Amino acid sequence: MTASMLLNDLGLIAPELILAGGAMALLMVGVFSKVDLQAARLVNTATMALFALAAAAAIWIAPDAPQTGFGGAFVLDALAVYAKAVIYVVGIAVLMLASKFLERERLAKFEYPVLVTLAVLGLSVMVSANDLIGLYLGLELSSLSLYILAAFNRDSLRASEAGLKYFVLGALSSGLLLYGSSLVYGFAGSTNFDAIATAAAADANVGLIFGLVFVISGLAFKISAAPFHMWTPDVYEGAPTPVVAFFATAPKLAAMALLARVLMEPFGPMVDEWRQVVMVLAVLSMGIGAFGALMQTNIKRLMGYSSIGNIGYMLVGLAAGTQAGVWAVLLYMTLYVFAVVGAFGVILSMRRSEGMVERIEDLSGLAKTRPGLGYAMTGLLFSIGGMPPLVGFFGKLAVFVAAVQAGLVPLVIIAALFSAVSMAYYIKIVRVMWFDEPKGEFLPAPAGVMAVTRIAGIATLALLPVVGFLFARVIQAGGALGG
Amino acid sequence: MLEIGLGHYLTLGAILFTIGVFGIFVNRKNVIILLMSIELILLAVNVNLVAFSASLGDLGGQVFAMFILTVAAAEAAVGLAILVVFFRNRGDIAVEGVNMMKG
Amino acid sequence: MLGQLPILSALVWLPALGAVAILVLRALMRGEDQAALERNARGVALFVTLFVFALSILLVIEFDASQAGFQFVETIPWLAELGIGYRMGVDGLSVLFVLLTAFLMPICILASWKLEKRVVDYMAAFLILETLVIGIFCALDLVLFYIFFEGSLIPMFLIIGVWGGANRIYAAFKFFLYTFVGSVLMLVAMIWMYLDAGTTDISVLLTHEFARDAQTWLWLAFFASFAVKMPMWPVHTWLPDAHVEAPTAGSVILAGILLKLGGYGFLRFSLPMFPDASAFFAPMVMVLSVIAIVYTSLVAFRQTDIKKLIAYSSVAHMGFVTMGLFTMNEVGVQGAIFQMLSHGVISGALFLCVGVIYDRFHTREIGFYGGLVHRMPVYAAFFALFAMANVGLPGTSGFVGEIMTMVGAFEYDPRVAAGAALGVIFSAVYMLTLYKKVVFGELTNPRLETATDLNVREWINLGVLGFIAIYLGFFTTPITATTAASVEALITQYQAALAAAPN
Amino acid sequence: MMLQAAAFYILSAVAVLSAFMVVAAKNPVRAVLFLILAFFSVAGIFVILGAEFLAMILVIVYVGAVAVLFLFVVMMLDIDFAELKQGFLSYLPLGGLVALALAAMLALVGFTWTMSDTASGHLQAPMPADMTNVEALGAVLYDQYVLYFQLAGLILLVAMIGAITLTLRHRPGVRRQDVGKQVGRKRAEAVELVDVKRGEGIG
Amino acid sequence: MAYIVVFGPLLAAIVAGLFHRQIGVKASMLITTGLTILAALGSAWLFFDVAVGGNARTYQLATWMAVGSFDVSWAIKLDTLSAVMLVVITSVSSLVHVYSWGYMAEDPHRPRFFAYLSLFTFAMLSLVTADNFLQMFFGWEGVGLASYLLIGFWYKKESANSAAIKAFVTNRVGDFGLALGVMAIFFVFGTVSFDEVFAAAPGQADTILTFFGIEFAALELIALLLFIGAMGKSAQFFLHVWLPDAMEGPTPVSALIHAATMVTAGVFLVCRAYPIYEMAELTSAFITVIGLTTALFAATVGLAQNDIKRVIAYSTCSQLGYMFFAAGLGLYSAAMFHLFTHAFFKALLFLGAGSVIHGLHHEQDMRHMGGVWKKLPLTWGMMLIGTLALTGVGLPLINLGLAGFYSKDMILEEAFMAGAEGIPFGFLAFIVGIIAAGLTSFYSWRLIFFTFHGTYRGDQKTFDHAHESPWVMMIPLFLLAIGAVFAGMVFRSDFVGSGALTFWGESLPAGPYAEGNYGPGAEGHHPPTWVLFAPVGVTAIGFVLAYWFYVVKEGLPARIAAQNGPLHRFLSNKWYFDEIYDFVFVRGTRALGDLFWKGGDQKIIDGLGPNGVAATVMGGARRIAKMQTGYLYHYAFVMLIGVLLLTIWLIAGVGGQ
Repeated sequence: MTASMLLNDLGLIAPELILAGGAMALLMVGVFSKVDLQAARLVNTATMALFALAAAAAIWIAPDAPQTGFGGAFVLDALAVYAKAVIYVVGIAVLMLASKFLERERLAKFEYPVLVTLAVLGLSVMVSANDLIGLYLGLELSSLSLYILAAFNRDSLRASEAGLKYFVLGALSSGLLLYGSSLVYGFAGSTNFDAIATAAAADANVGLIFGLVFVISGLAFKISAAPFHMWTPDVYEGAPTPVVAFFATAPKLAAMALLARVLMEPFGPMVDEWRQVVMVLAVLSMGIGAFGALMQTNIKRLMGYSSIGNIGYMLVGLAAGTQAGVWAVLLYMTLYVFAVVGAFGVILSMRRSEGMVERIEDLSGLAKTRPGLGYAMTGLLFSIGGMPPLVGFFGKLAVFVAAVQAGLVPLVIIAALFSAVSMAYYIKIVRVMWFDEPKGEFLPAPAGVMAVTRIAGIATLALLPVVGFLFARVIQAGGALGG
Repeated sequence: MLEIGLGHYLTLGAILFTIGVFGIFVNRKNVIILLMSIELILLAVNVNLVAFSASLGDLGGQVFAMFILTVAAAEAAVGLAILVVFFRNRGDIAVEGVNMMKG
Repeated sequence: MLGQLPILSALVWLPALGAVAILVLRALMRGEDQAALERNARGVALFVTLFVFALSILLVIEFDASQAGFQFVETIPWLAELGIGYRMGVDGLSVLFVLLTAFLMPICILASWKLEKRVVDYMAAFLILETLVIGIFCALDLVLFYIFFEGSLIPMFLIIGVWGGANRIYAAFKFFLYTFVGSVLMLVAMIWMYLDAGTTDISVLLTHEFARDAQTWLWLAFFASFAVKMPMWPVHTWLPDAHVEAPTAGSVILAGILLKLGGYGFLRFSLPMFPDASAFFAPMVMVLSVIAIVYTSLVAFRQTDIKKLIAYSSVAHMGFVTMGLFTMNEVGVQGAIFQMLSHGVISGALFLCVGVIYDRFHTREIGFYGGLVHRMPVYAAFFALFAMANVGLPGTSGFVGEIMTMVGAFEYDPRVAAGAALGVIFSAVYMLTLYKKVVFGELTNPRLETATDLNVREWINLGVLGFIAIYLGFFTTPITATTAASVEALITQYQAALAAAPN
Repeated sequence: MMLQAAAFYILSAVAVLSAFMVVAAKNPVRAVLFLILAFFSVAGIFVILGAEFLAMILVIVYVGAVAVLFLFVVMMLDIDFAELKQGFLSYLPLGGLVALALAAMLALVGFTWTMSDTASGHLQAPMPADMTNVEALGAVLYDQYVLYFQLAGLILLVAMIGAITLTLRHRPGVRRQDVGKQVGRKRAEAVELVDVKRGEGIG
Repeated sequence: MAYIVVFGPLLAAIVAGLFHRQIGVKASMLITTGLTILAALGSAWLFFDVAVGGNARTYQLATWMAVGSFDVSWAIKLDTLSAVMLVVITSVSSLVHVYSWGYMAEDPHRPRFFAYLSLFTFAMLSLVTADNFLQMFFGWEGVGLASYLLIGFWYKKESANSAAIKAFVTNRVGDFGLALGVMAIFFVFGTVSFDEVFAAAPGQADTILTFFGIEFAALELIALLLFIGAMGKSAQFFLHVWLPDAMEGPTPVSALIHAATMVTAGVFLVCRAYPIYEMAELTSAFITVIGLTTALFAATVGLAQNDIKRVIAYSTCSQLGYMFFAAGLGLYSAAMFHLFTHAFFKALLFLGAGSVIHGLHHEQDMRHMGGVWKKLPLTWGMMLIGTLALTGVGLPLINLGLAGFYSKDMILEEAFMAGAEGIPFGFLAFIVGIIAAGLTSFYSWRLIFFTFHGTYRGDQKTFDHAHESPWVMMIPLFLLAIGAVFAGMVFRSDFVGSGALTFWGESLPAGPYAEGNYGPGAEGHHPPTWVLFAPVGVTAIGFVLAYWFYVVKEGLPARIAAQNGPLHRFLSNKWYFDEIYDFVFVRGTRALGDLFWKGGDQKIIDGLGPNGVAATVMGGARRIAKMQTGYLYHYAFVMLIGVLLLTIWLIAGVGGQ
């Protein structure tokens, strides 16, 4: 590797470099500052700036044609750029949601933003991975950070239980992923995606199919698709809310982008095989998501089930195995992620004088007592549910279009019916907010939370006229795969 | 049988993997055993990778295995840290006790 | 002159703007006098709806009834990547529904004038509903249509749930989920159509020929949605619950407009786009329609709740609509459209009538009332008028729709017409019994002693509706002439498609 | 050949048995020790396979660090072992069934293994003939895999941060020595002169 | 003029109905009465212009419905038939208006009452002046509405309300047929205009229409369906049940609606549509049978009724039966003639009865009357004239008698001749008609004797205060009495006699007499003399029997009634029609409604549909939530099993292909 090559390669990982360097620098800042709270605030703010910078860098370096670096291990294409940009922006929003909450919960440590940065860095690597090793390392970098974040409230039994469950199951899923990777490596003779694609196109044997299933399973865990979803409700419930807000968004997007890449690129030739798997995952996820959420009383837990269900819809699009499917998934994911951030903003606003509350019934009469919050949450929930005219509908529409185009009409019909079931619990929350009488009022939310909530809430409708812009972006991004 | 080929190594890997899997859901006593089971799974993966590496004449598998070892160490550290935190909160680490959240 | 102005967009989005204005107003007036805020909200809502009504009159005046195609077409690129566009336009089939919506809205606002619970939200919900409903009738793009169509569930859900009666939550959920299930299947069908035809432009889809076997499935999917919306037997049970629990104005909108969406959907999609399937399924629709007419009339007869009774009667009257539509002859289809419009006026008025006494006594139990005529003679007169219109007495608009659909149905199959005519008998039974029990008789309930007759607002509302119900009963051409060209074109196309079919 | 085969079988048997004992052992301390044994056996197998460096790492890093860490935690967490002994068997049949099925399938895969025809065509880092294993690994690690190498470093950093964040406690009851503070102390801070009036004491 | 005649009452109804509070009670009454009288004068003028002057014409007013070939307009069709109806309607109506000034003097809701009366008049007028079936249907239902309003005018009375609903609904049953008939007409002819339909009717003789799997001759079916409408409106057998109950309404209403006008609409319909009926032999025979059944049935029931108005109501029913079997036999002009005369004497009887009721402070039960002729001499006189006219007293051969004599006897004669000509049921009609005539005489005289003669059986106080009605009530009686006496005499030749051909013009066949099939000009085609005497003879027998029972042996009938023999019970319970209908239709409907509602909607549709699905979904939700046990090893287990199954599935199943 020559120096100029290295320089070129380094150019490709500019956002990652920014994040890594920034994370370490901020770590030092935190370690050597005297006052914990101030350090936390400072690092927090600086991290947001870091994300902004990384996002700018990601967009700045966006290449016209896909470029690979580090011997084909790292790829920068439209998909990667798009996913990174979204992830960084989500990172900013999530940090905005977190800061005051952590302070109130006496969790304000500078490690928090640093860990978020490192997690984001891992996600960033994931979406650019073009090699099984890169995939694994990126995944682990983000996962380890997330395990820690899940248990970040270390004095809380629930948080530590959440962390423990997440960790054990995550490690298990890593094991599955690795086992699959080893089989794939053994078959293809390389961990590089392009090489795997060539091998898979030439011929496939049982071992490769095993590898495929195991790899999908490992990734399915990350996006919490059933039956690898079991951690989701518990972790959503137990982990600190801002952490969950992060869990529910950026990692999902990165893992989904990664899954799309893995399925479309190295395993692209085996679409008939993996489509079966993805369809099963999709149906199970939609079912579990729809039914599991119905009985929930904890709003975070419900969001967990909701995310399982929504992943199911995305998998419907992915099952199409086409570019249209990929960009539909990206569109869905993007709209979902922003709505979820907003929804967690609302959950983070659920603070009474006696502390944070998170039962659904605590939202009673929200539309009356806090109309802004109530309207925002209504819009967000309907958007997450894919209900027109809210913008989330387009995700569902695109996914269904892709699947129908691929001839998966029965799957789409199943999805449509499940969406009706899942609509039931969204309107259950809407009902609590609108129909029920208020049972006490929330304290005013911090400005950052307010801003995120309002912006996300308004966006569910306001994006409607300009959603075409988003379409153009995701189509471009989806075009990177499965040429 | 005397000719030790790839199949033998892969079978060893398979058995180790299975024992690891078995350990995870048979074990209700102690979360640490779970972590060790996971280490066994990773060990199985490493056996596979190294076997393939040797069979292919390619270093990539060994590099992969090395990274897995590294990450596994990190993972163990984090996992044990979380376990310690959990233990501090709860006072024991019986797997059956880890079910505050369900439903 | 108006051709250049985006009058449809104005019609659609003005109410939404009004809603936004009201909500912004609330944000601005936080902490100030709430009574003033509510006054303003009411005022804005009334002003906007009246303005939109005026605009819709203008639309109808400018509308060229001799043309069968779409008019006032607006096309704005929107999701160009997918061929989805913001396409608006009206033809003879839809323009009058726009008018009906715009007409009923100010009446609803007026009918809710004395509402005290969460006025701002209420007015905003109605304005948004108006946007969505007018949008449904104007949309010329599948996706746009679907967005408006589904979107209308949300405000209605809130209206029933927040301002409804005791069992409102069950009703709201039933309403929402029932209709939602129906529509998602339609969505799948729409996607299929889009992929088959390569566009979501309704005007193009109308000329697209779908394969015969595909038509069957598409038709069924659309049917799932529209039949629930209508509602047709046996998927009608959400309606009585929704009606009973909804606030007065909600019932008016529900019966007056939302029920028409199903019929409009049949006209816009099922019949012209899937002619073969429509012809194939027409016998089934006829049977269901007749069952709806007879069955629900009998059920209506046994109700003890005024609104429930009227709701069931709505189901029966919608049976005439489906029956008329699927005769696919001119009289039948025109009659169906007429029936929809007329039912919009009459059932709206009936719910207003119920609202009048509900406002005073807060019960809808038939048994509670009796002898109202002693205290409320004017009310009794109006109620009688609308009851008779509902019964389909000649000289009211109710008759025209019924007779025309039945004449059409007779041509289709005399048995269908006979079944429907049987329903006409039953309608007299339940309506007159209701009227007798509520209005006539001795005034035995002491709580009714204090009843006061209509106030000016109620008088205006009922008066206007009554005038229309009678006027349309005598002179039907204002409606039939507007729709004639489009209906003729529809039927011509339909017959041509059937003739072209292999067997 | 014979030797290789014998070594393989012996090492494999030990590895499998000790792995099983890891899962089956009632005492976690013994489980950790069995784990170490398993690691050693596999390290031996690595040697057979010609991956000397990995074998070393396995022993040094894994046995030396990870397993000891486990042992440490096992010891540190004061666990009542008696309580943890029940309930081993209830999932045995089902678990055993699943495990057997899995093992059978995977073994089947192993014995029927064929490589892709294209595999030899794009090896990532063909083993150079003229280098030792360590040398060769080093050569690719710092060139081709430098990005991953750095990432691995970051992962270790995360682990470090995590371990510290989660477990480090500044206990309020524990007094720590702060030399700078001790040295920097002024007289005025330490000593106060008070005039005490008679009969009142210091109040 | 036609506009004034038709729309005058409407205007009056609107003004009085909507603005009576503004203009006051008196003004409302004045306007309605005035405009109706004006309409009466106008229709008299029109009668002479159209019927006598032969000046038939149609005014097209506006389009009602125009959808393709379904083109219906509002029109005023004036021909002899409608002109006759106009005269009957407006004259009786205006007399009833006047009468009501007195009869309703104490009622606080007079304006409303007068508005209803005028509304009714308008509806009836629009019915008879329709130039197409649909407008006729408009009027048809309109009179139904007005009659509903009028019967239920005393809305406080539960029985009045029920009767009103019964009337409306029973009428609707008939309208069901009528509406289907109109649809069938449009289906067959492509138009609903009278002129076009009638012109095309002969051409459609062979058209076949399939209805419920049965093939009908189109015209027979149409005729039958239309007749079902007529049955409802004219209270024919099976659909007669509403008419007696309708006596719950104020008496002037009974006179107007249930004697003179509305109930005759059915006869008018059959006459108006005679070109169809002439082509429909089977249906005509059916009409004959229904008509004569009604005539006999109502007459028998009339024997055993105690309510003075009900007796007259059954009498009306019976007389309508005469008209129908006449029409069924093709004797349209005779039917119309009887309709015309009947209007006068039946209105007279009703108004007379009203006068009695008024005089006796709203006592209607004849068992509480008796011997009041001295107190109410004028009324008694008028009733006597009415009865004589109804029973058809007159001298055959020299042709001198009261109105009923001419018309009823003409029907019977012609029926006999029709029978002789071989028209189905002609003889039967004649025989039944004779029997019914005897019964008519008996119950009519029973009424007179029971009410006015013998000893008073009611409350003495009422008797003391009994008084003759005011002049405003008596004058209409006088006028009607004049009609009852002379209408037959004067118009006989025009309606059914030699002048009929020119009189009816195009609108009706003039009848066998006028066409010279029998009578003075037709050699050998005379009804036997005994036929001419038979009606008068049975009438006399009826009188004698009534006299015997109710004057000579006063009290005997009461004892007979007290014994409650099965025949009496059968008759006084009106052949148990109400009970059967109540059981079959009312309860049946209720039971069916309940079944559909509670069984169909709630149990089956909701139970299996939304609620069932919801329950299933919630059950599934609970199960899924239960699967989330919270145990780590369960979670791992699920994951591993998942992988395993996916792999197996892919290897062995779908993916393997």
